[in-house]
Amino acid sequence: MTIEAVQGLPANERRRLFDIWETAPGLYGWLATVDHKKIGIRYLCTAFFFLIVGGVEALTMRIQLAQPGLKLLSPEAYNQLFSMHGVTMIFLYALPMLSGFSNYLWPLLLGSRDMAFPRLNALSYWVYLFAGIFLYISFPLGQAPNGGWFNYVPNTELQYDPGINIDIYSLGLIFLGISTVVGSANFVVTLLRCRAPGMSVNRLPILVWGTLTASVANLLAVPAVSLACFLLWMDRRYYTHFYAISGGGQPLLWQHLFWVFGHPWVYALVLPGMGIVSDALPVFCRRPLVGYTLVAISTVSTMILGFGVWVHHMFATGLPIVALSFFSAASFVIAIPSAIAVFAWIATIWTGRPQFKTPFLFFAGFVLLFVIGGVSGFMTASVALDWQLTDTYFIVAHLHYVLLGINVFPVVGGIHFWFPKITGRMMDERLGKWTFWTMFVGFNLAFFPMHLIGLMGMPRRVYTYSAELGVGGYNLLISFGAFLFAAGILLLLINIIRSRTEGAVAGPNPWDAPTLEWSVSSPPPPYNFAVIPVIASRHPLWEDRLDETPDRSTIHRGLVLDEGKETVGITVLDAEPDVILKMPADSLLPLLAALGMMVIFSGMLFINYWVMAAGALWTGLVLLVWLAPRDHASTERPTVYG
Amino acid sequence: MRSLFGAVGLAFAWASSAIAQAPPPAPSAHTSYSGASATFDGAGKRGEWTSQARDYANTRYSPLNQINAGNVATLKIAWTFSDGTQYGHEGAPLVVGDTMYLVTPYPNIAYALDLTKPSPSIKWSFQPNPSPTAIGKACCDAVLRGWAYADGKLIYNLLDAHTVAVDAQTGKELWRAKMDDVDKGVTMTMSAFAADGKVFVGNSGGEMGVNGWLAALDIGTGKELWRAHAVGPDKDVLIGQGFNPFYPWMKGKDLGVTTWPADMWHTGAGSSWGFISYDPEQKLVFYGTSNPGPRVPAQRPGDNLWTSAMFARDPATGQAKWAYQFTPHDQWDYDGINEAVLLDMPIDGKMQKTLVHFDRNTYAYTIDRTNGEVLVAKNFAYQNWSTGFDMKTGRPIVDPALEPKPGVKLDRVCPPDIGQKDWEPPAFSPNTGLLYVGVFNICMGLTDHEVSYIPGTPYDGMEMQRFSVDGKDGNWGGFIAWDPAHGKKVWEIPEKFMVMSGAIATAGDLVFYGTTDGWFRAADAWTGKILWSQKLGSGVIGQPITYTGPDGRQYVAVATGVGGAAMVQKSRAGFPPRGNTLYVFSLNGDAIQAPESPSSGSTAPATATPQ
Amino acid sequence: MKRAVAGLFSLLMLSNCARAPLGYLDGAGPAARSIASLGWGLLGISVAVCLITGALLVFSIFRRRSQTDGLGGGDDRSALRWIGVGLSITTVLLLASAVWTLWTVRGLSDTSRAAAVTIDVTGQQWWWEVRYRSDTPSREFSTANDLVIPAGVPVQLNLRSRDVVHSFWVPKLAGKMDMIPGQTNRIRIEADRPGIYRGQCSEFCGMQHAQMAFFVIALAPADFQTWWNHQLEPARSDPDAAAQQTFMEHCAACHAIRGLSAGGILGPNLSHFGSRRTIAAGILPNDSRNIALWLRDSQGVKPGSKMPELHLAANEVDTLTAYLEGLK
Amino acid sequence: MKLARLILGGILIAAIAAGVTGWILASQNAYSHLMGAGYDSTSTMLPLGDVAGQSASTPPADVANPASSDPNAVAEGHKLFISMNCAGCHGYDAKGGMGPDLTDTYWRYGGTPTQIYQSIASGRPKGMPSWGKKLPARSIWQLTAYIQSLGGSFPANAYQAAVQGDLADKGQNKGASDQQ
Repeated sequence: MTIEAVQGLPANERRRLFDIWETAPGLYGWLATVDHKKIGIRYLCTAFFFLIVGGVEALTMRIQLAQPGLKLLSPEAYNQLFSMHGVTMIFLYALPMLSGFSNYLWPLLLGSRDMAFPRLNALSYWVYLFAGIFLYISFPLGQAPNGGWFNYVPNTELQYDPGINIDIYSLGLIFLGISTVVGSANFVVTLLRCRAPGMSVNRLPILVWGTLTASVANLLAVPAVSLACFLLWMDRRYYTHFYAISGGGQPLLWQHLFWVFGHPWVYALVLPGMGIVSDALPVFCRRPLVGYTLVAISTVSTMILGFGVWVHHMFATGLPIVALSFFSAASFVIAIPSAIAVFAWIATIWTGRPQFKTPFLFFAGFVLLFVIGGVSGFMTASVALDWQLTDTYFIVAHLHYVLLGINVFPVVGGIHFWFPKITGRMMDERLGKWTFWTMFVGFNLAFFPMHLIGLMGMPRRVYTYSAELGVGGYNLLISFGAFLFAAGILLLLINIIRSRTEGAVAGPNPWDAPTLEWSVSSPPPPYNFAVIPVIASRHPLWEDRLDETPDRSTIHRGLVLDEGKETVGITVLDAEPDVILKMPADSLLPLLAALGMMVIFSGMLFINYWVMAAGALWTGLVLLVWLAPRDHASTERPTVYG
Repeated sequence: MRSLFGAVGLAFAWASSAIAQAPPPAPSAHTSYSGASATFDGAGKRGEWTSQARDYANTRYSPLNQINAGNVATLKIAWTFSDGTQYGHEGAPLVVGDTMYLVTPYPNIAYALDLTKPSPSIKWSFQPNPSPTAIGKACCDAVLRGWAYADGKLIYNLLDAHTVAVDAQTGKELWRAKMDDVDKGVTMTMSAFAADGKVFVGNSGGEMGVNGWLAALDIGTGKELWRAHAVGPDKDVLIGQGFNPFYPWMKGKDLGVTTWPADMWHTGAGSSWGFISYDPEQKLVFYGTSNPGPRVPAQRPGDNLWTSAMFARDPATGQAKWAYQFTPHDQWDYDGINEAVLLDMPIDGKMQKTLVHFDRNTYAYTIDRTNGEVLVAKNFAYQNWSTGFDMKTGRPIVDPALEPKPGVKLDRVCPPDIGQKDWEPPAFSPNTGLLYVGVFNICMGLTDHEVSYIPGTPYDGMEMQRFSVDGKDGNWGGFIAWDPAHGKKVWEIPEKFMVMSGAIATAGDLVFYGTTDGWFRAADAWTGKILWSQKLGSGVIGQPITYTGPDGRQYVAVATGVGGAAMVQKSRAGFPPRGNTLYVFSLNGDAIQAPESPSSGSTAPATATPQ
Repeated sequence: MKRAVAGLFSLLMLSNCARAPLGYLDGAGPAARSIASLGWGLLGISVAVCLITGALLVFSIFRRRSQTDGLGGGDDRSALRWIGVGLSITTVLLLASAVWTLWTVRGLSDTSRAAAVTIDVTGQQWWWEVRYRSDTPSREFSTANDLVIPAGVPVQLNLRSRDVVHSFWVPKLAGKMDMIPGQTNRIRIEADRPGIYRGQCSEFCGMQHAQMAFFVIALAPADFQTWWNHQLEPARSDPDAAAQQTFMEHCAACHAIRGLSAGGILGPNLSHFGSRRTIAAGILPNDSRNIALWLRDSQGVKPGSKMPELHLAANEVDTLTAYLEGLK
Repeated sequence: MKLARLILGGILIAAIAAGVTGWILASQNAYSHLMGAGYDSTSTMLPLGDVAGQSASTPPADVANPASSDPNAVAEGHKLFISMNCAGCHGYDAKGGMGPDLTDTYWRYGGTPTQIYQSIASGRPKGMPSWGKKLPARSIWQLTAYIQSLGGSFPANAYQAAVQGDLADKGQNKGASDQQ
C-alpha cells in the first residue's frame, strides 16, 4: 500500500485521500467495509471455496461411477450430491466468481473510485454468502436438495419429495436471487454513471460489455426463477396447485419459467468469461483485439438471442412441431455471434506475437474448448438429433466444455493475469504452466470421453449403470481425468498461497497491459485513482505506442475530489462530468440487512411465522435507517488538479 | 294442540305454495296431459298396499279419494311407531288385510302391526341377525328399500346378501337363502319383488367390484330358479335365441365380455338394486343395472355392457328379450337402476306400450317396452355432460371436455354420481297422465383416481364434491310433474334439499312426498300447489303409502329416518338428525281409539327370533 | 497434431458407439435411421470444424513471425476480411444444418402410413406399464416393462405418466419423448426386423431413475398376433392352491393376475410374468434365482423401490417363486 | 486481524467437518427408513387382539409410532390411504363415508397409535378388512402416522380415555380405572 507509487499528486494529498477512503481497522472495518476491491476479493475467495466444494462432490460421484454397479453411494446420497454439485457450480461458483472479477475490476477499468452503490455491493455479497450457507445447512441436516439443479416438478412437489430438501432449494434460490438482482442493478448503474470522463461506449473493455449484458439479462431472467421457486414453495407448503395437475396446474409451467431463466443465465455465466479473454488475450499477443466492435456486438446479440432459445431444453416435451422448428432454428443462429468471437481471437493471435505466459496458455486453451463445446451445442440445436442426444452424457460433455471451458479456464487465466494487481506479487510461472497442462489434460480426459459414452446412450443423472451398456472402461478413464483435473486445481491453490507471500514483486504494470487498472499501484490504493482520469481511447496505456489517434488520455491530471468520499458522476451517453457523487462510508447496514433476510428465509423454511415476522421487522428497520435522507450528490464544480 | 299444528301446517302450505313455481295455465276441464294409462295389475284390494309400488306397473297410484284437495289441509298425525334404528329408512310399509308390515334398515328387523287395535300394536317381530360386516360394505348406508308380500310370506333381503322369508302370520322364519358373499363386498339393499309365483332379488355393491346379477327364487322354498348376470358371456347373462335388442350396437355375441378389456368384466359390477316392474300381458320383468366397475372409466375402455342398462326378461326362464344401455361406458357412475313405470300412451297419435324411466343421467326415457326402442328422451333437470341425444342410435352424445381423466380435476359435472334423480320412485296418476318425481339440482367437482381391485374394498376411485347447480346458496332439489308422452316438465316445486322420498298419487288428485329436511307434503296433482305440509322428526327418504284401515278411514303413512345417499348433504345447515319413526296420518288425526280401560290382559306381542 | 490424433481416435471410437446397446448412431428403424444419418452429418461437420479451427489456432500460435519490437502486428483489415470469410462459411453450414434438421423433422412427423398397433405406455416410479389398445376392448390388456411390437410396421405409442416426468427412449428405434403428467405425448416407433432393443428412462424421475429400463421386443407380425392371443388368456392356473393363497395374501393389493381375483394396480400386472425378460424394470434377468432374490430383498436390489420388504418365510418365497415363474 | 482469520478458518474447517459428518449420518439414517429397518422389532411387541373389547386385560404399553421419526411417513401413509382403497370408505378427506370419520376424536376402537395399528392390521367387525398380511408392518405404521396427522388422534397420555371412549377423562385422572 505504497502511496508513493502514484505519480503526480503530492504526498500529503494522497495521504488525505487515503485517510478518507481507507476502511476502518479491526473487526468493525472487516464487517462494515464497502470497498469494491475488498468485496471483490471476498467474492473471489468465497466462489473459489464453493468451486472446491462442488469439485469434491463431483469427485465423490466419479468414484461411484468409475465402474458399473458400484455401491459406494446410496441412490439418495448420489441424487443429493449431483443436485448440490449443479446448484453449487452454477449458482454459488460460476456467477459469483465473475461478479468477483467484475466487482474488483469495474471501477479500476472504468476509472472510478468505487461502484455506484457501494453499500448495495456489500449487501449483494453478504446475501450471497448467507444464501450459500442457507443452501449448505441442508447437508448437516441430511436433506440436501435432491431434485437436480433443474428441479423438475412434479418430482419436487411435496407428494414425491416430502422432506425440506426442496424447500431449501427453492427458498435458497429466491434468497440468492436477491443478491444477483442487487448486484446486477449496481453494475448497470455503475456503467451508466461512474465511468471516467471520456470513457464512451466504444472504449469500454469487452469484460465490461460482458458483465453489462449479463447483468441486464440477470435483471430480466432472475425474477422468472424466483417466481418459479416461490410458486413451488407455495405448492409444497400452502397446497396451491400451480404445477399440480390435480388442481388444474401445469408441470410444464415450471420448465418454461426455469429455462426462460436458465438459458439466458448460462450465457450470463460465459459472456464475462469471454470478456476476460477478449481483454487479456491481446495483452499476450502484444496487439489490440481484432474486431473490437464485432466482438462487442456479438456479445450483446448473443444475450438477446439467448432469450429466444429456452425451448431447446424442452424439445422432447411434446410441444408442437412448428414451435420446435422455430426454437431449433434460433438455436442454430446463436452460433453465429460465438463464431465471430472465436475468429476474432484466432485473428488476434494470428496477427499478434504470442508470449507464452501462463495466462496465455489458459486463454488459448479456452479457445479450443470453446469450439468443442460450441459444436456440440450446435448438434443439440438440431431438434431431431436432440431427441436422441438430450439427457445423455453427450449433454454432460457439452455443458462442461461450455461451462468449464468458457468459465473456469478464463477465470483461472484471469487469476494468473490479475493476481499481481490484486496482491502486488507475481504468481509462479513454472507452477502455473504445470497447472495449465494438468488441468487441460485432466479436463479433456474427463470430459471428452463423455461425448462418446453419450453417443453410446449412457443417460445422465444416474447413480449407477448397467455393465451391458459397455461404458465401464470409458467411465474409469473419465474418473481418472476428473482427479487429474482436480490435481490441477490443487496446484493452482498451492501457487496462489505460495505466491501471496513469496512471489516476485509485480509493480503497477507487470504485463505491460493497456487498460486503466494497470495505471495504478499494485495493489491499488483504497481510492483507486488519485485523480479522476480522462479517457481518450480504448487503450489508455498503449496510446503513445499505437498512435491510433492524436488524442491522449490524461491519467495523472484531472479531478482530485478530496473534500470527502467522492467520485465523479458522468452523463450517460457522452461521458461528460456531471455531478460529484458523495460515496457512503463503512456501514454495518448491509450485513445487518442480509442477516435479517436470513432470519426471514429460515422462518419460511420451517414455516414459523414468529421468526418470519421478526426477520421482516428487523430487515425493515435496517432498510429504514439505510434509506434515511443523506447528502447524495453535489452539483458544485469539481476542482481540477494539474 | 292439534289445531295449532294444523294452523302451522296451513300457514306453511300457503307460504310454500307461494314460493313454488307458478304453474302453467291449467289444461281446460282437467284432461290428461299425456293420455297415458296403466293396468294396475297386481294391486291388492282397493284399500290395501301389498307391494312397494302397489302394482306391477310401478305406478304408486291409489284409487282412494277420501282424502282429497278439499280436505287434505286437515290431515293430522293419527299415530306413530319408532323402531329405534338409526340407518336410513327407504322402504314403504305394506298393508295386507288388517296388518301392516315394516322392516327396519340394518339389522333388518321385521315388525307386523295389528291395525285393528289402537296403534301401534306389535303383532310379532322377527330378528334375522345379519352379519355386521355388511355395514361397512354397503356403499350408501345400511338401508333396505322395501320388502315383498306373497303367499302369506313376508320376503326381504338382508344386508349381508341373504334373502329371508317369514311367515306373515307368526313371524317365523320359513327359509333363508345365501345369495352371495358379503366379504367380497356384496350387500343386498333392494326390495324383493314378487310376481308370477316367484320372488326376484338382486345385489348391491357396484362400488365394490362385484359381479351384478338378478335372481328368481321359488316363493315356497327359496330355491334359486335362475340367475342372470349383467356382465360376462351370454350364458351368464342369459342371452339366447330370443334376445332382440332394438339397436344394432347392442347385438352380437358375448357383448358382456367383448365390450370390456380382457377379463375386466369379472369385477364389472352392473348390480341390480332398484325396483322391478312386471308386465303380465307380455310376461316380461323390467329392471335396471348399476354402474360399471371400477367407477374410473379410464381403466375400462369399451361400452361396458350390460351395465347402466335395462333388461326385459322372461320371468320363467330369465332369458332376456331385449336390453337397452342408457349410458354406454358410464363415466360418472350414473347407473341405470332406476325403475320402469309401465304405461300405455299415445305417441305421435299412435297408442304405444311403453315404459317410462327417469335415468340418473338426467334423461327421462319413454321406451317401447315390447322392443326397447327409445320413443322420447328428454332432460328432466339440468345436466351438462351430454350435448344431445342421437335418436337414430339411441345413444346420448357425450361432451368430451367432461370425460374424467385420472388425476385431473373436473370442476363442474352435472349431475353428480347420484344423478338428478336417484332410486326414489315416481308416482303416476291416470287422471292427469303425469308422473310425479323427486329430483335433484346438483353438480359435482370430480377427480378420478386409478384404483386397485382388492376384494372387499371399494373399487371406486371417484373423489367428489357436490354442490347446487345454482351456486353456493342454491336449491339442491325439487319435485316435478312430467308429461312422459311429450317429454315435458309440467310443474315444479323447488326444495332446499334433494328430494329423496318416493311419491304416491291418489284418486283424490293429490300427490304426497317428503323432503330430506323432514317435511311431508301433499300437492295438487294438476297444479303442483302445496296444499298441506307437516314437519316430521327426521328427514323423509322412505316411500309413503295410503290405505284404508279396518275402521274405514283413509290413512297416509310414511317412515322418516334420514340416511342413504341423502347424507351427502349432511354438512348443510338445516339437515335433520337421524332416527326412524313411522308416521300415520288421517283427517283430523282420527284413529281407532283405545278401549275405555287399559286392558291388562291384552295379548303380548309374539316375537320370533331365530336362536 | 494432438487434436488431429484425438479426432482420428474418436472416429474409430464412434463406430464402437454405434454398436452399443443404447447407441443411436446406428438406427434399427426408419425414425432412428433418419436421425442417425442427421447425427453422422452434424457430427462430421462438428469434427471438421474442430479440426480446422484447432489447426488454425495451433498454426496462429506457432507460425513464423517477422521479428519486430513494440506493439501492433498484422493488418486488422485483412484479418477482418478473413473473419468475414469464416463467418460466411459458418452461416452457410448452419443454414444447411437447419434445413436438414427441419427436413428430418418433417419426415419423422409423417403419419401417412397407418399405425398397425396402438399402445399406451405409462411411466411411473420406477417401471413402465404397457397397455395394448384395440377397437375391441376385450383384446386390450396390460403388461409391464416388455414392449412387444410387430416388426416392419409403424406402432403408435401414447405416452403418459402416473406421477412425475419420465422420458421414453429406445435409441435404436426413435428419439426421446417425455411422459408428462396430465398430457399424452404421441410418438411412432418402427423396427425394421425382429429383435430386442433396449430402452431407458431418460428424464430424472427420483431415487431410482437410474434403474428404470425396459426392452422393446420386435416380433414378426404373425408371431406378434400369436403372442397377443396368448397374452389374452388368463394366467395359467397353478395347481398349487397354497401359492395362490400366498399371492392373494401378500401380493394382490398391489399386483394383478388375471384369473385370480387379484386386481392391484400399484405394481406391474403379473398375468404372464413368467414370459417376461426381466424383473424390476429391466435390471435383473427373469430367472428363479432373481425372483427369489427380489422377493426376499427388493430394497437391497433396488433401494427406494415401491416394492416393500415383504418379510416372507423361506417356504413362501419358494412357492411364490415357482408360481410366478410358471406364469408363462 | 490475524486472530480473526485464525478463528474464521477454524470455524470454517469445523463447519465443513460437521457438515460432512452430519450429511453422511443423516442421509444414511434417512436411507435406513427406506430399507424398513427399525419397524419389525416394534411390531412384534404389539399385543394382538381386540383392544376395545378387552378392557379387563392389561392395556398395551403406549408404543410410540416407530414411523414418527420418518419425515416421509405421513406422505407415504397418505399415498397408501388412497392406493389401498381406504379413501373409498373413509373418504378422500378422511371425513367418513361408508366407513367412519377419521378426523374427529371419536374412536370406536381407540385412537392411540397402537390401537390404530391394530384396527388396520387385524380389521374390525363392521366391515373393516384386515391388512396385517397384505401390507408390511412399515406400511401400516405409515398409515397410522397419516391417520395420527389428521388431528383426531389422542395424545398418548389420553390412552385411558381412548380405551373407554370417554373424552372427559383426557388422561388426567389415570387412577380412575384402577379403582373400578
